[in-house]
Amino acid sequence: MNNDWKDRIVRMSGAAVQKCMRCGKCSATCPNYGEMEYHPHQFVYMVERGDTERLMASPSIFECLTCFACVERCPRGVEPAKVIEAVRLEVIRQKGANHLKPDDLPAAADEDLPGQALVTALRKFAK
Amino acid sequence: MQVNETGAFVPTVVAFCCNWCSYAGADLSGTNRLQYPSNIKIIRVPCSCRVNPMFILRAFQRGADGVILCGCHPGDCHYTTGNYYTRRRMTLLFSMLDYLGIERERTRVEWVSAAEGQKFAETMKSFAAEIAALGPNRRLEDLRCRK
Amino acid sequence: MQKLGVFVCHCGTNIAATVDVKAVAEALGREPSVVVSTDYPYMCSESGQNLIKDAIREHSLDGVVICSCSPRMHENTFRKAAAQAGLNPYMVEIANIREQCSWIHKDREEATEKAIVLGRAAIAKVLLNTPLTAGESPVTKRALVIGGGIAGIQTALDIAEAGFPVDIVEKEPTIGGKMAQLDKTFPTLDCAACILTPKMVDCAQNENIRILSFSEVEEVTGFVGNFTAKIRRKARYVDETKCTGCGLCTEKCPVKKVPNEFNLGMDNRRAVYIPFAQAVPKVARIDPDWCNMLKNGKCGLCSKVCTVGAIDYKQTDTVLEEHYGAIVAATGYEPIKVDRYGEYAYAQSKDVITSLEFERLTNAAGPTSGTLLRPSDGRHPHTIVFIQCVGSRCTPEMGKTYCSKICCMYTAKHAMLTREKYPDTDVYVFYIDVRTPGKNFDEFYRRAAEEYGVHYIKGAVGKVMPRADGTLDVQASDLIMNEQLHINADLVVLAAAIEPSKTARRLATMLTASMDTNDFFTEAHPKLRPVESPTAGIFLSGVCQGPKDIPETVSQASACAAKVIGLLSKNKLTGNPCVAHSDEWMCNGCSNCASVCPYGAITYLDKDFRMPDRSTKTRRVASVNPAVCQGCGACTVACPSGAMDLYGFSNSQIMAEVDAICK
Amino acid sequence: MQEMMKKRAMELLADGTVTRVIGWRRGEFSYDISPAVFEDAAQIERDFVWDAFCGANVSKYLIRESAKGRVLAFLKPCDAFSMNQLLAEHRVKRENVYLIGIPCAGKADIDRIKARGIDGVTGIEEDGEAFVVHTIYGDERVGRADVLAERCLVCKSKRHPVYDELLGEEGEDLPDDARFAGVEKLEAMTAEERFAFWRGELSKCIRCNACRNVCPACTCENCVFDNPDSGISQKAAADPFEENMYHIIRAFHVAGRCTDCGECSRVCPEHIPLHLLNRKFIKDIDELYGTYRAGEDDETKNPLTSFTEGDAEPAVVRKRGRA
Amino acid sequence: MKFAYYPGCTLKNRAKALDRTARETAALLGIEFEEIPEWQCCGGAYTSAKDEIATKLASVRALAAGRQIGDGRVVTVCSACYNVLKQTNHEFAVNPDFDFKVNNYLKGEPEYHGEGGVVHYLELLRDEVGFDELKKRVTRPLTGKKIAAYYGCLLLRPSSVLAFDDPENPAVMEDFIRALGAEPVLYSMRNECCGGYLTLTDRETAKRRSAAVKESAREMGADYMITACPLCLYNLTKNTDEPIPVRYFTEVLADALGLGGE
Repeated sequence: MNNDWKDRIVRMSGAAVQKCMRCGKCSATCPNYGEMEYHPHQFVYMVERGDTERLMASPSIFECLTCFACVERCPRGVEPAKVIEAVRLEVIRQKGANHLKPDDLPAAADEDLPGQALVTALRKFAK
Repeated sequence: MQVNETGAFVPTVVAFCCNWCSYAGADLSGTNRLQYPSNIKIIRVPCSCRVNPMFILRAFQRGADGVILCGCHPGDCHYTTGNYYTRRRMTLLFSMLDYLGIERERTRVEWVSAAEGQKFAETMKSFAAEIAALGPNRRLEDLRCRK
Repeated sequence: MQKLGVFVCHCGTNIAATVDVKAVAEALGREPSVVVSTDYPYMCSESGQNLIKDAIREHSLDGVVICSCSPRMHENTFRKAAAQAGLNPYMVEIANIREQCSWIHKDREEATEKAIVLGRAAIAKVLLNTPLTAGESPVTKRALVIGGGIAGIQTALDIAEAGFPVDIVEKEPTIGGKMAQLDKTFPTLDCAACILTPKMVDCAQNENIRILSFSEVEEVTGFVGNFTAKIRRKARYVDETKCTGCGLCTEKCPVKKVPNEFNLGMDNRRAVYIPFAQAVPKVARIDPDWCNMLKNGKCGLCSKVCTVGAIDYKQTDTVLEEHYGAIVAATGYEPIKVDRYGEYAYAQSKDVITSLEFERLTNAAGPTSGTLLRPSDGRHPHTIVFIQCVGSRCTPEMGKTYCSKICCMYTAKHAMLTREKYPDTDVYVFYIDVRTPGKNFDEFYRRAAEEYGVHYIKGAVGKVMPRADGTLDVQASDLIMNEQLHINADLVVLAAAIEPSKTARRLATMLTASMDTNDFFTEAHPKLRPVESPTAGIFLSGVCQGPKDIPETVSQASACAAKVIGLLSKNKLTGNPCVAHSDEWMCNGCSNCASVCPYGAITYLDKDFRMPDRSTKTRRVASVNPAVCQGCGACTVACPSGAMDLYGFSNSQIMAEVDAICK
Repeated sequence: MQEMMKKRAMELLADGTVTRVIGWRRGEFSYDISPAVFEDAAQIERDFVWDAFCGANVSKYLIRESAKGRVLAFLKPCDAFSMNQLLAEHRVKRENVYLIGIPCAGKADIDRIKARGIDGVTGIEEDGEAFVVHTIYGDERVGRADVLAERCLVCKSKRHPVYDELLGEEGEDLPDDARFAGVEKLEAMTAEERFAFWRGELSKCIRCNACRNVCPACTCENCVFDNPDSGISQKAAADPFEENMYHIIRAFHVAGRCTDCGECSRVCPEHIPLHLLNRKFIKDIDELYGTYRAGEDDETKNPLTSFTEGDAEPAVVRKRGRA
Repeated sequence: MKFAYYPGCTLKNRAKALDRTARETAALLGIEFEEIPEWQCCGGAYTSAKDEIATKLASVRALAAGRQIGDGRVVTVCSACYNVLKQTNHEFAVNPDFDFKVNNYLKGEPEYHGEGGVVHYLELLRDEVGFDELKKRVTRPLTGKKIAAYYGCLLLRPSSVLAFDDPENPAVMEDFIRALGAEPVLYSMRNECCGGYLTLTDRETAKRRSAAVKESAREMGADYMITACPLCLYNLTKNTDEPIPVRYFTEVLADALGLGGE
């Protein structure tokens, strides 16, 4: 249990992990569930348990689309997407931990890709 | 003015408690053996709305250093609405005392349910400490009543 | 000079270990007016009480102070003891030196000193006590039951059986309530109609019961034992006394497309109709929103075919005024609207239904005559998904914060019955928890899973997506398998949360009964007085107090009846004498007191006063009805002139306590 | 206006609508004017006055007079608010009073006139934005704002919330911006300063009870301070506590009922600004529970006998302003 | 009617059609767009973390500049800009700490405390112009066309902040389609994610998401789809093989109002 870490995530996200009643509606709703090692309800639970290392090391945190469907439908107002965002920020704020680097961009982008996508992806995945 | 064996000021604090919630809450802190200072003395009233501003002034007159009024949480009043009136009356009374320059920390209203023994004890501890820090009531006492 | 006795209890070591009881008795014995002051190991024991009684007699005491445990514990014990010794019981005061002294302090000197101060305060108060006698008021031996569902029916039957007349007021044209709409009942699977309708008939036939259907309570005044209610009997345009319920009018009515509320709008009824075959009273009603005659004066067919002349297009509402000794709230529940949970596509697809709709779809008297068919195309569904906790256990923003309690069991019933009748159907139940506390409940649920092969999946449904082929793509999580599922379903059933009837809040205001934030009536005590409202004379039956299934509702309904019978069997009620009273000579008649009284206990009268100069002056003055007043004291502070005071907690008594404490 | 009022009063007496009239009568000095009851046309002709010294609020007199039969009263807007509050509290029977609303442009404060060195005053007349003060030494012209009573400078309304008929034009409510300036000034002080201020003021109190006797809200049959059973009865304040007690309780008793007519301060022989206590309650009520004007109508509930579930907690006092 | 107009970066390059048709149709409907001077990129995504302040300053500056114009509300056409600006503005109302820190950053610039507002062009069409009025202005009705509206995430969620429409069962674009004389196609995936920015790091996901959305629209018989978001349009066109065309809602609006060729 890493309570400092948990407190920081909770503070940063403003999300109420302790309100979770483990119904699994976030995971039922998640459009990118299939690409994840850990799923939204597990994110919430792992943060509540203070299970730091495994979650921060998991590529799952970069699979969230921030589509907010889980936030919208959660019956307990837990806001899983905000939890995930806080965890992700916690990771990429570490030195050299950017998930997406500007050098990667030319390969990933094509001429029609809107600038919006580049800005958003960098904001989400890089410091 | 009371002082203890070390010479520190021991304030006199009067607590008005409604019979249904706060008095029961006080009983519960007793049942749970939760300590709070002995200089707090409780007066039982049927409802917080029974407390007339006169009683509070009277307590200060006779040498009380602090007066606290406890009732059921708003919405939980045994008599349905009593504490809502209390809330308005006391807000205005406290504001008036403050306006007259009486230290506003000397009066307080807290909502304590019958289940909140812990809260009762904590509230009493913090209130007594606050009053002790303020020192004796000099601005609203009746000099003739001084011992 | 009054003579007081002081009795200090050791409570074994509970008090004596921390408080020097002898010193307390001694110190209080030196107070003026105290003629006897003593201590004893257990004052509440028989010998302790005898000690008090003997002292009262021996010293002709005028008042007694007992330094002991909380008055909430033994005030009544000591008051009774005093009364037995001939002392007015309200001449007893308790100094709480256990809960509020010995138990919360460790320092013996400090605790002893405080005990003495508390004793002095009690002495100061008791010196100003006055002997009080509780007032009496008569009891009207008739009960009013508001709501004619199973709760109201059971309560009314029990009260009537005990020999008291009862009126049932039901807002719908028939009694029966929600239970009449159910198909089978868990956990025994009896048919709801088979066990309910005989009770409905019993109500109709019991000479102590009067059913006021299609009626609403409009105003309630009075107090325990003496209520007056105004009941609006809504116009049904059919003379109840003449209609035989033959149904000819319904058959001939040309307006055929009226959504049938009994079947939740899944089929149609006529503009003149009897809600269902076993309705009680079995009397037709004309729906003025649909009837051509009432809307534009064109038709009149029903009147022509009625052989007894019961149709009355000119009927108007009437208001009935009746007196009651007790009032029972049995207003029941409604399922919440599920449209707001758009992810379940209730508004988008006809094949997403609520559990109550499912009941009607499987009921022989329902829109499909009991064959389970999809509302969209009338075909047999082969895959059915049940979704639990729709709107229950949510944050207040998202729905109801409580568990609706009945859904787990009725869903097990639905799933089991479906599998039994249609073994080729796949049935999935998505649950967060399966909650089955109740006799034979868990066994019932296990049977659904084990014997009937219902697929129970721990997880939630995220979204129901109607597809072009008419099926429903149910996207869900399986938390045990840790996977996301897609089930291609034909029918989705939502276990909608239940909420108190919308009529309840208005009623609570009329009855001055309290409610919680969810609009459930509050009971006088959650454990020890579960069927009474805190307002005397108001009783609670069924779901209006909190979610309940049928067995629980019936138990509570009978318990409620027992309480009502207990009240109605009394000829007179003894009140709490610690009530407000107004000094007429000081009263200004300003009405401030009445405006804060939660019980309506204060009235005003113009009274003639003989003035010192022998003239007569007429003044408006307040008068407190001691039977209604509950003694909160709100009025005493609202009164600017100090005319209003409270027996038992008078201004002077409280100030005497203040003085004693601050001395 | 005075003549119109006299004429109307005599008419109503003559046709039997009323049997008595409440108006104002001059005392020993021209500015010493008090409410008076007139029973016939001759008395009215002789004694009835209406001028800028007629500041006294007549509403309270109706409690006693209306009990004796139908009575006519002339009400300034101030008086009409008080009157309406008395009606709401059933202290006066509406059918026993005939109310004529009269306009008021503000009343002169004789102390402020004297402070300007004007002596030997024999009368006053309104002249546009000025007063012409007649004295034994001749006439003096003074600016209205220079001699108006404080309460009139911050007048809350020129409207009559109740009347049977109006003489002259009906006025309107006026903005409240200046009315609470005095209260705000005190609020801005430290607790020490406030305490010192009020000690200085209240210690002047001689317990003459003038404030209580003139107050149209203080109409108790028997005041708690006169009632030996109340436990707080006092004949005279014996020490600072009792000075405080009397004025706090009096202000509290009229809280939510006080129409801010300012009579208490006007009659105080020690010039204690008692209206500052009442206005504090009015200001708090306005801020905490929404603007409320006692006497505005007889339906709105007194803020002290009503509530909302979301009311501020008493702790709000601790959070406000300076300690 | 004059409004502050915030085009956003994508409308200045890849989504020029969206910008152009928005301005043209607005002008035709009597709405004046005044472009906010010297606006900067909104940031593309709103970071929900409470301690992210600097990343929101560009949005704050746009909001602050916009409050001077018209009734103080900033109009956006792009869903992402709408989402970011509106969430940023909302934070002022609920988070005094945010207000305090932002204004510390803004030292030297005018203070901003959330007094401005944000409105989407679709909301203007619904609430200011009115769909009944719009219907009257249509010169080339899209009769017979079955159009699937794609909302995606950014217009709708979080609904407690955006309050744009019912997040599960929205109606504004369907009503818009009806006003243009076409028939709206209801399909379940209209408020599900297209894959968004994941196209950069996990193109396969973006492909799967977009395919599912289009498949759902095709199944319900859509002739073409409309959207308000350049990234949605990109994903739905570049990341699927499904041939159904996807257009900006402003383009079809321009068509129906008789602007441009065809």
